[in-house]
Amino acid sequence: MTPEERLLIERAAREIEPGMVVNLGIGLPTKIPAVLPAGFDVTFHSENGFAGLGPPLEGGTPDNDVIDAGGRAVTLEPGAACFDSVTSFSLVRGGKVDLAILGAFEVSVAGDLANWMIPGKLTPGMGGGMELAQKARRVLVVSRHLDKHGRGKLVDVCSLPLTAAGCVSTLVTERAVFRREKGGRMRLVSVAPGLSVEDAREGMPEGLEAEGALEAWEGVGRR
Amino acid sequence: MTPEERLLIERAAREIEPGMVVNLGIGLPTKIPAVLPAGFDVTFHSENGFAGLGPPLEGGTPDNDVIDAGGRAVTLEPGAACFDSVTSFSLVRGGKVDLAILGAFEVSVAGDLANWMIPGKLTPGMGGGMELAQKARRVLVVSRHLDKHGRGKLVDVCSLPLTAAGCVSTLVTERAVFRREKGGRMRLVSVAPGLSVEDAREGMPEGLEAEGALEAWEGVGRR
Amino acid sequence: MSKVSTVSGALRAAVKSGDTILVGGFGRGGVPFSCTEFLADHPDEFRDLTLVKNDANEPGLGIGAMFRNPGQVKKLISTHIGLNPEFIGQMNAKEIACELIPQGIFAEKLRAGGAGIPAFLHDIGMGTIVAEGKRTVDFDGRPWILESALRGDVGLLCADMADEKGNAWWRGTNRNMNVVMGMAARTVIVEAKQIVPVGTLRPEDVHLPGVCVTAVVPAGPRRHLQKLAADE
Amino acid sequence: MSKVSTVSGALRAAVKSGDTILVGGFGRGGVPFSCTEFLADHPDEFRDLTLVKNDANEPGLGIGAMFRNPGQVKKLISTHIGLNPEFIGQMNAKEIACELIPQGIFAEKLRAGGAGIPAFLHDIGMGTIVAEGKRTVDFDGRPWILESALRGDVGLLCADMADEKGNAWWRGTNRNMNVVMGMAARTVIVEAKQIVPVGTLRPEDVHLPGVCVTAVVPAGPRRHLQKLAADE
Repeated sequence: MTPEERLLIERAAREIEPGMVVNLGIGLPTKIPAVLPAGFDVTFHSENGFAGLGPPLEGGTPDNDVIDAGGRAVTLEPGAACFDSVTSFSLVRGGKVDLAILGAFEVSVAGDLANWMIPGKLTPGMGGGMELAQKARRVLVVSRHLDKHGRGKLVDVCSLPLTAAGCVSTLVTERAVFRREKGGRMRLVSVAPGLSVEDAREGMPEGLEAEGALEAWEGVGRR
Repeated sequence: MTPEERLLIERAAREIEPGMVVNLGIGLPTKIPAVLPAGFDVTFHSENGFAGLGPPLEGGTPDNDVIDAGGRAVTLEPGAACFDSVTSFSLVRGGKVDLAILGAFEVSVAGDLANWMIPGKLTPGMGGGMELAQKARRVLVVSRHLDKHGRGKLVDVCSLPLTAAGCVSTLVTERAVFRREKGGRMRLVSVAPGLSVEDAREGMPEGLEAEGALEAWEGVGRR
Repeated sequence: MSKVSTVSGALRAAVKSGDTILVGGFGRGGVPFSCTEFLADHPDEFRDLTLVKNDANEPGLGIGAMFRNPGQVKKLISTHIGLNPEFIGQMNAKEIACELIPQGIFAEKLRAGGAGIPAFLHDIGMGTIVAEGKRTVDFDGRPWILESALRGDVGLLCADMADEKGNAWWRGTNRNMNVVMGMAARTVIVEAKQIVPVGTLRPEDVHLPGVCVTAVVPAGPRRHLQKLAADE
Repeated sequence: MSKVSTVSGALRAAVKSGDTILVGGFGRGGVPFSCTEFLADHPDEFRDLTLVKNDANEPGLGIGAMFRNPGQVKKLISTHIGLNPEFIGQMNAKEIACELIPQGIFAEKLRAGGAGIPAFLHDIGMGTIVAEGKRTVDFDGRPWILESALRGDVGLLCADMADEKGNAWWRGTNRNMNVVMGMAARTVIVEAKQIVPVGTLRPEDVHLPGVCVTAVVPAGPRRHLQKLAADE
């Protein structure tokens, strides 16, 4: 994990409240469990068929009968439950997932999410991403602030096919946290330590100014 | 069991082909398993949540955690499976029940079945009867030939609210077997030993004449 | 972190007058008798309830005890009431409303409710009085009944075993409507015959995942059932 | 009475060219590799198949080996094909058709197929290109997608354990799409890592009841997986 990744992962982890049921998208989000304090009360749901992710594999032989939605061998915690795909998505659509933490190609200021295809370039299929984006009670996107072309993750209007409209409530990058109320626009709410508001707005659309005072940046490590 | 009941139960049991999945309605149909030859290859489905009825309780303490749809304590055979109500009716609607053996108030010559309510007198609710009547691959009705008023079980048109239209393929009484092809009319196909065609037609509507020769009456005992 | 609570504590926290309550069980199997007894014992606290249950139990037993309290139950949604002549009398006298639904569709409506499916098509009861007045939708060349989902404010289940996280397991035929009701209610109380430590149930054996469950309470001595057995 | 058979015997009895085949598995878990290997090894016997599988496997692995036989697979219905660039190339070259469906709706369509539900309403993908051209039905004051059920001629599952009656059990996350496919296919072949005598599985632990299963076949050595592991 790079220092920037660690910063954003720890800040994203701070959004998890005790007792929550959380689904993690593939990529960056899967790094979150490792930074949570030991014994933190959270249940991770994996759409391929379990609730109750255990601690990371420490050496030893991976058990390929227990994988996450990205296909990685993982462990189950005591009190975990396994289920089939139908039940798994019944839980998602039924409102049992409190928080989905996903990656994104683009997030619009209105909370639209595009994270499943780039026409003509990348057509991997949507997997379970649409259900999670649309039906988790809250959607948090974690992403590097700028892409390799220097463009910010937030856009006025998504140019790529949407995963779901108006679903993202929070975007956490290594520089800033943006948040919106249901039906509202994204606003800057917190800036990483040592950075300025200008750093936080780099590459992002206009009109993201904070409505009140900025919140202190609290990583999970300080809890 | 009266001799008449035994006669009709044994004749009804003859309709079960090896390998079938069979659901038994409450009342008379539940007496069928006891007359089948030992080791006969059949799986009894019970809509409250199992497939694989075991042998009758022989004394001993009944296990009230294993009941049939009529609420009686029963046993499970080796290789039985328990499931919830949703799965149970998925099996029924999904075509996994080959034969439902049900009781009836009235069966029409067109195969309509009325067995769930008598307006103003009996309103117990339909339970799972409608699904079974409509979705079992074949429906067999077992019933005494005449009711206590001397009326036959077959009628031209049901006077009671239907459970399902055109669903009954076979009616077995202690006097006769009536059968219809899909979309056709009930016809007399077999008469109990020692009885005449007139005995078999007593109390029944006109026009049930056999189309060919009558079949020999084969009870399960002779197999 | 443990979801273990008491019957009184969990019910008082969850149930409000006017609520729709999903009650597990089929006949006497899998019925949360301790919960229904507590509700029946406190008719002034819990009123105007709509109950959703496979059957009406027997007179004085399970929800049968609740029907005896005037004003406690305003409606029953069920599939079979034949073993409770007392309730049939109350229904015929229009003291308590009753909606009867074919059992598989009853289960499927709850399943849709729990699975976030607002409605589905089927043909059960088509051509019978059960389908009268129901909205139909043409699909694949023929009409089908458009059936709406059913959800509850509170689900009361009875499991044979549950752990402190709410993972639940049923023996034999006790599972019946319990699992689907555990998915279809906003708040779910599992009355468990046995409460076991986390880790006791194999993850593969869990019938209802704990993430659906709000509270686990111990099954009590089942007073009404004992009385009925003594009377028999 | 026993449903135990051989991979070749069961597949030759069940699969015809032109069939729709439901194939269990998610990634490498719960994939009936012995069955897919047999089909891939006999491309002239089994042609023009429509495959329904959560994902496209990896190149040369599972159904990935079948895609390499020209004319064996005419269409894939799936949720994710990202790990099989070879298949993506074939899809883009229009050699094999591909229909992508959100994973939960994919599972739900199969579930409806197995449960005798012809169609259901939902709103997944509403407002995205996924919903374009789909029939909608107004219900409860807003439009919903009317989604049709999905069934198969043959279901190929991989269970960790199955008994001679076909009752099947899955370890960990191997269950995935297997159970629902076992309900939604007319003929169901369970490839079992372990075949056990009747009575070994507790009735409460059965994940797929044997009444859904046509044949149980032993899982073989998984040649393609071993080759891939050796290459890695």
